Amino acid sequence: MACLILLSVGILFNLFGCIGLIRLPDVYNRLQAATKCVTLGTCSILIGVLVHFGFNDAGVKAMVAIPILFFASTVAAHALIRGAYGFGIRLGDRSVKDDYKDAVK
Amino acid sequence: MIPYWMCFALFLVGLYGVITRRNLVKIAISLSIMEVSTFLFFALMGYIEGGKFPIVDPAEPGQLYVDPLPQALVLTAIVIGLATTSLLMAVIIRIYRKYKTFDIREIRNLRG
Amino acid sequence: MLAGILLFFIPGRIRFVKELISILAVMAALYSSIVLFGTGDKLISVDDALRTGYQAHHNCLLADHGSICFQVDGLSRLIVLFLGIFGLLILVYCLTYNKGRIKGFYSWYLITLGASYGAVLSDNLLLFIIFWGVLGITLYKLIPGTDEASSAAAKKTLIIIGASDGIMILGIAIIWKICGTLSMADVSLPTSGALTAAAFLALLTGSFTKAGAFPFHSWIPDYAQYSPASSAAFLPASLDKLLGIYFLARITTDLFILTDPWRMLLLSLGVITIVAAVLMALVQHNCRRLLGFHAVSQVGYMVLGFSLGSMLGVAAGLFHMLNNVIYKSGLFLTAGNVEFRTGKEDIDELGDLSRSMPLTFFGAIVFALSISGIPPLNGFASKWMIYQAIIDFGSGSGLPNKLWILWLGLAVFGSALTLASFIKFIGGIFLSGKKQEFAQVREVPVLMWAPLILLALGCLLFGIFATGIILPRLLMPVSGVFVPAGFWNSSLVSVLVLISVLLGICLYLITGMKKFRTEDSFIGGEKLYETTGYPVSGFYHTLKEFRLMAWFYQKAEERWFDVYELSKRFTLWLSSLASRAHSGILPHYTVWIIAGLIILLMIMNT
Amino acid sequence: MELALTIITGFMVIGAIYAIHAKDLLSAVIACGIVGYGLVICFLLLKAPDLAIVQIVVDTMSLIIMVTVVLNTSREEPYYGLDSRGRTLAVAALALIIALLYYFVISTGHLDAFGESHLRMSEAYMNGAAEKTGSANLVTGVVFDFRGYDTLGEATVLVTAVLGVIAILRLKGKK
Amino acid sequence: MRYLTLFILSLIMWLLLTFKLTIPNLIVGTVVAAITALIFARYFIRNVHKFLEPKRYFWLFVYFFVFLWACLKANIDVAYRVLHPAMPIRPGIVKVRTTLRSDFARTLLANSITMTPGTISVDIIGDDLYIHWIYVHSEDPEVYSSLILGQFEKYIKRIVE
Amino acid sequence: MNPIIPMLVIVPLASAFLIMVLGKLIRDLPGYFTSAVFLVLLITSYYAWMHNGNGITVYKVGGWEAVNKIPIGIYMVLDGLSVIMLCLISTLGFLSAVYSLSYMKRYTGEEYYYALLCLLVAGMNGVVLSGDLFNIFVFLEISVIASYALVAFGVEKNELEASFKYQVLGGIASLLILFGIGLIYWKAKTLNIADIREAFKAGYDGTYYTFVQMLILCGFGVKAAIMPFHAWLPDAHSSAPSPISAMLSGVFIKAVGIYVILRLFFSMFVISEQIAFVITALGTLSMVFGVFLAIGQWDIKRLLAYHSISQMGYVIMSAGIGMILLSRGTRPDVALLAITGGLYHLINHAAFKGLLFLNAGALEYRLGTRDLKEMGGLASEMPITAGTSFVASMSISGIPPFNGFFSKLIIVIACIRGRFYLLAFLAILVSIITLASFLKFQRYAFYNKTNAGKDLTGKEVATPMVFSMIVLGMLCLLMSLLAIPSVRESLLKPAVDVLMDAGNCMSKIIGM
Amino acid sequence: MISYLDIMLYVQIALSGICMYRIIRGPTIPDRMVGIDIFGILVVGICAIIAIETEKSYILDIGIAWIILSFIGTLTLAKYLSGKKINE
Amino acid sequence: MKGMTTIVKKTTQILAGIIFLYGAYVVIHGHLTPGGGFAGGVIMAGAFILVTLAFGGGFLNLKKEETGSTATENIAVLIVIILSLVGLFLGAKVFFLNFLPRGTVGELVSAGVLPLYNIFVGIEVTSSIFILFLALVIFKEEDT
Repeated sequence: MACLILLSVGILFNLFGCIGLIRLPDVYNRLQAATKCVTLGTCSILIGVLVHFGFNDAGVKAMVAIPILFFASTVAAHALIRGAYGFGIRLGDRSVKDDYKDAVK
Repeated sequence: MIPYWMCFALFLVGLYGVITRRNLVKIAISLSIMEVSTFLFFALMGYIEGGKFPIVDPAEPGQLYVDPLPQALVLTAIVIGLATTSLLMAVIIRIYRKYKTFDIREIRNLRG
Repeated sequence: MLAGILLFFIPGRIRFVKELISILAVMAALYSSIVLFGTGDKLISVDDALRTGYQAHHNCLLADHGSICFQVDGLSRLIVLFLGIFGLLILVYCLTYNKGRIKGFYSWYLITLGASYGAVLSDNLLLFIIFWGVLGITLYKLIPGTDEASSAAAKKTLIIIGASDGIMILGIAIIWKICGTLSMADVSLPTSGALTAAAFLALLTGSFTKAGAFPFHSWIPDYAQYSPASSAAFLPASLDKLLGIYFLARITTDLFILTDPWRMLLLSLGVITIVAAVLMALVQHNCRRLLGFHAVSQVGYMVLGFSLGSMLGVAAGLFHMLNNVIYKSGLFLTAGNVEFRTGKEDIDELGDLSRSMPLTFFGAIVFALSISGIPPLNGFASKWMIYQAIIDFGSGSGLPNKLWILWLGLAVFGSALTLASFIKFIGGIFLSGKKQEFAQVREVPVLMWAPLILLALGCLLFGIFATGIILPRLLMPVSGVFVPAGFWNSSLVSVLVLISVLLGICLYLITGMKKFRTEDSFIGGEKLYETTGYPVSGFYHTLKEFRLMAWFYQKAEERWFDVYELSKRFTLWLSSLASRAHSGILPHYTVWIIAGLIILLMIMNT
Repeated sequence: MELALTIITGFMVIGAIYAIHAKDLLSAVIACGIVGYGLVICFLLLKAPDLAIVQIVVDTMSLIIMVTVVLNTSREEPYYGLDSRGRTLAVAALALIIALLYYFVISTGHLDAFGESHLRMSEAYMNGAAEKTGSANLVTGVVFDFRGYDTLGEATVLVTAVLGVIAILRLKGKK
Repeated sequence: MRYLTLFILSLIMWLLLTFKLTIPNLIVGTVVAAITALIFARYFIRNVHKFLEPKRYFWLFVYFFVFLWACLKANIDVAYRVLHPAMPIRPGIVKVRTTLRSDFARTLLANSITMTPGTISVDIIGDDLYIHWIYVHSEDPEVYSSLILGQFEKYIKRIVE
Repeated sequence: MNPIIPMLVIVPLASAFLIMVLGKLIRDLPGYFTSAVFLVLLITSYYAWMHNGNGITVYKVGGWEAVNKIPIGIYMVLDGLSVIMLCLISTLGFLSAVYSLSYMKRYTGEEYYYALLCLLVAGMNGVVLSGDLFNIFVFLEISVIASYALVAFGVEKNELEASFKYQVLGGIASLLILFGIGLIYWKAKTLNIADIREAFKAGYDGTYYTFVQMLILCGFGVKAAIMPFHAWLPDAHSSAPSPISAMLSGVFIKAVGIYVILRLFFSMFVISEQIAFVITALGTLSMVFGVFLAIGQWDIKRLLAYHSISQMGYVIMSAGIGMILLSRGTRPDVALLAITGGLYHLINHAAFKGLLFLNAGALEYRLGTRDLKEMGGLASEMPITAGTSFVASMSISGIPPFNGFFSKLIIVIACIRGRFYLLAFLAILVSIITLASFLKFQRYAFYNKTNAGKDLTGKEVATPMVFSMIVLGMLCLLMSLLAIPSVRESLLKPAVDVLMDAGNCMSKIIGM
Repeated sequence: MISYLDIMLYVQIALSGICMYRIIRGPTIPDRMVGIDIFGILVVGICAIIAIETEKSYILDIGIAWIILSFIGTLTLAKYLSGKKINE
Repeated sequence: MKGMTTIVKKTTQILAGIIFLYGAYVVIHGHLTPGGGFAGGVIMAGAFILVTLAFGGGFLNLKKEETGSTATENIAVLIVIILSLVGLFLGAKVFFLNFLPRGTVGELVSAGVLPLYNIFVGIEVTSSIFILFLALVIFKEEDT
């Protein structure tokens, strides 16, 4: 049961992330929403798996997957956002501050 | 039958791309889409409703598994697909450097 | 005899040795052919050959039906004899003439000779066509081909010959299908059905091409012009004639039984060959090309003879063939002599060689008269036989028989034109206006004039002893006994001869006088259509004819009558059409593949 | 199951159509990658884990390769609009693929329906294959033991392609 | 040293992955871990002696919970912003100065920041972290520095340095 | 269980990798090593030919016996047909390798070249020896990919373009084949060719069957360059290095195209009259149009490439005639003749087309151009090239004493006896136009005036090249001996029997 | 009967459909990259759900592989974006 | 600065080893779990590719790597071939003979030679893929 709850929570987070992916205006914000929500959602699902299987090979595998996922997705998000900036995507209309612009020049 | 039809439709989309696209990379992409559909086709054929993953668990013998043979075939075919794609890509790089264009209609030194 | 020739593939380094060996080989061949001539009719199958030793080596066959046979009968014996004689004569001529003109000349020469023997002697059609094909190759190889024109001529020649080979394969295959055998001795077909007709046409094409009759004649003039005189005398003039007519005789007499429409076709082809070729010859000013056209023209007579179908006709055809071979190779040798000493081939640039090259001149006169059918010589004899056969033929019923007067008239007309053009030949080269550049010209060496003189003597002998010796000894065994003497002394002879002589001189005068008026020096009948532009008051009535002729010549210049050129144009047009489709654009190719798939599916699902 | 597969294949078809219609190359490459990932889900649903893992791997690799190529060649992202010739081709292609689809549909109507496959050759693989090859993974057993020869060929294909790539990407062809 | 560390890490990883303590598994794991160490140790982090100090693991454990809480907050925050009809976002990139010295620490910090409320690290140049913020609460560097870095900096300092 | 059979595939594969390992260390090794390996292959395959006789040898890879008469492992089948193909491949492979010894000196990266050549041969051997449908596909891909790379080996503009087109069209073909294999598996649930035949005996749906057949035909048709699917061939064959062109034209399109088509359509599918007609029509189409395309070319290798299409048309046409007659069941003797003719022509084509491409390579090596217009008068400067090319030209155009004549003759006779008069006529017509185009080649390359503008080094090419050319020239002459009925019986009969009596052979394979 | 896990599966698939939407719609290239990145992570979820459904641990292997490879792929794409050659 | 940012570099340092290990895991467990030589091989190659991506080409001697990889690749395939041939020489005259004892299903050491095949195919694929990547990366056109 705990497993199902964790799974549901995870999927809910995923859903939020995807909604964010659709709704938010520019690539930076989308990245914000999506990376965080989806990563956490998937982590939650994996913990659900851990709970479901207990502490055996499958569960441990899920546990191993979590840090890998964490590192991978954050670094990917970082690389993407930096790349997007380097690619020349300006911040959206609603942006208030851009310190990085000076630093890149 | 619908998955089969969708699968063949995917094949045809790839074919359409090969015929109509003018960009070399697009043609390569269309080819790989065709490949994908072929793999899917094989996998669809091997599926048996209610079959298990074709990995034997010694604890529970006598299960019905899905057909492993098409999967083995696709395994081989996927690798072949990768090989073809990479070779095609290598040629595309060279062609671009020589012709300075990606347009298939301008790459027509050989004709007649 | 084949063995000795095949050995010759190993070309010796020293030229002298080569010559010696080739002469010996040819002598041996001649000897054996004479021996062969003496023997009776028989089929030599392989086993026999091994036992009797006539054929030490023999070629092989895929034939599932019928064995590999060499056949010796009257016809082939005759041909073999002459093959041997001409092989020797021309080889002797070549010894001096042919210094370093073609690589491996002697080996090719011997292969040619061997293949000819093989072709004549073989009974199996397949074996025959193999030898036949070898002859095509040697023909190709005997042209030097080091310049634009001669290589083009070589190409054209081999294409036409090869094409005829291919068509003959078709015919042979049909014969095999119908008869189930390939032995010539066993085949005898009426040309009634479509299949047999096709087979007949296919084989006819082969023989016509080899002999150079009308629709497939166009390689002969080119070949004659661009190959060395020895090759020209050897192949188109003698060997190919012998073989082509041999094969024609085979198919018209042995293999097929002709019906009237085919007879009609053959007759008209023969006549067209005579007239058209001689008309073309009239306007040439390269002496070898002129001779080449004449070689074509003479074939017409032979075709005429064979197509008549009577014994007299066949005998006449064969006889004319022999005669033609004699004087035509003689003429080529003459031209070769002239070219050997002067280096020129154009009649316009030559002149007045009669004094410096008397023997050659003598030969030329004899040959020219002979070819034009002047009585004492052999040309007359055979032509006369042909006329006679035609008149005989006229007594039969059927459409071609009714038209005998037409055939006769055109044949005579052709003969007249021949005379006219040979007057030009003789006059242009040996008689007219002296030119300083030829002062140093001397007579050719003995090895070159000896064959010439021998041939000239042959002309004389064949003419004089035609009825007495030649016909009974040589031709009767082939065609059966007939009575040649029926009209021998009638007034018709003299009338016809007179007509043709007069007509010839008349035409010569027409052309000649115009030349004299327009230009000082004598230039043979240079392109007539150019000169028709001048007002010709005295011969106004011929103008109309000339206009027609002009059109004819013009088209001929554009090669409208040349099967080769026509098909070449058509092929190239198709080719360009097809290659335009290969635009180099990849998507089009892809569409082809998929469209092909779908069309196949549609076909399969109907 | 059939429904899920249909949805995913639908996604894949849409992705494929986008991939060939995308205005720039990188989008096309990404869309192609998505088609491959869709295939992975299909494989998972079709109980083919081996294929799934291999397809992930291959798809990513071809994505990397394609990106490298695009990176090495042009950044200006050429796009060619439709001209009359292109339109003709497109119409022809449409006609052809519709015909092909028609033939496919009519010719496969009588075969085993989805999920009702029967066995012939692979029956022997499944009955006691684990004991025959000793491999728990039937696919690996088939790949390396029953059809090991194929796998040798497969490995060779890869090496061939690699040799080919190195050969083609030499700096100079002729001395 | 690096080799040994990586070897041990790999072996642990292997055992976790396979989760079997049989003899063949151990042997194979040793071999594989050795190969991994041989190949990848030269790319591994340098000052590995820090792995030997137990108190770092304690702080890591503490940090883990802090971080988990921050993550949850981040997600709820983002979910709120996404689901809110008006989408209350004020995106911007801000510059934050960090006191961490080692590269690894900075990396960890940046990764943590990425997972925390509304922020993604864009780049590190010198001592400056550039951070994309979905809702820029304040224009004042001091304020947002503390908001963003929060407690992470000090925990990471204890863990890594 | 003859261990020679797998060795025929393994030896070139292994040598390819050995070359790559050792080639960097020893500089001149690859060429000689490859030649030696191919010589071994040559001897082995001839040994196999001599000792195989009429029999069929089945090699079960992995030692998996059939269960319930259903084969479960991969079968390698050595029968009369495949052994002939093996001999062809190894002969031409050996000669090309020897030829390359000096020809490839001007390219860089020789070890890659030789490794790819080995792989090409290994792939073809694998295709020829395989009795399993998917295995055929795998080995086909090995050889095809090797050929893609080899076509582009010169990395100049044209080579790359040709390779790209070849790859795209070949890729489509491979996918069609794969799809066809999938469809077959869908119905038959087996991959062994003999077993598929058994499975199809149980009954099938007509539309399905045609669809599969067409997919397979199109797929392998592209590889074999049958007419509507031929467009890649002239580009690819003319762009590759010459020994590779010789390999591609000489054996490649046969081994992976024609051979497989024959094998599948005779042995795997039940021959129907309709499909036989289609195959005949395709063969005729490619025969006629190939030659019309060829005659307009001025690039030697392109001309030769188009002729490959045309000559393959002969082979396919005669095989198709054989199929028609077999399906009617009326004239087995004529069918036998037709198939014999086709096979004979296939063998001959390997000899003379290989020779012609090697000649073209020699010309290109000396002159640096492939344009006929820029050549001329080479007969005296390159006598051996001229002589051998003359032999090959005459042979391909069907002039009597050479081998091409006999095979064409058999084909024509079979046509006539099977009452296909139009086809016979077309065959002759094509032969004539072939002659014309080859005389064009002869004339412009060897006969014409020497081209004064070009700086011709008046030398014959190096010894290895000459050696290969002479051997092939001799083969052209020797193969006419195959026309002798007894020789033909002993050498070609096993191959023809395999095709004539496919059902029997297949059941033998199952039974083993 | 469709179980709860199946429903989750369908939801996940639908979510990946949203990623598809972003990939196709995405006005800029980085948008599409975000889409493919998220897609990758979502599929890990799918793998996990299938693993629970079938009680097989090895499906998680696929998930881990996916994480790793999508990470590598995303890095490649990001490197493309930053305008560097791959070997810089 | 060569390569990507510090963040990426540092993460790579940690992850590369794990990825390689994971690849090895997939390879070695090929007969028990999904995957096998090919998938695992590509994942192992992924580790190298990741390093190359993160640190840039200057970090590695690319030419040397390529040569070494080529050798490795070919040697690995050769070993596969030799393995397949061992059966041929071990008396049975069977190509692709599984000559080792089969063991218990589900154990790590089981299935005879299959794990060995997996391992060597894995090595071969690793180096192949890495070469592919390198060849495309270090390719530079001559000045024409």
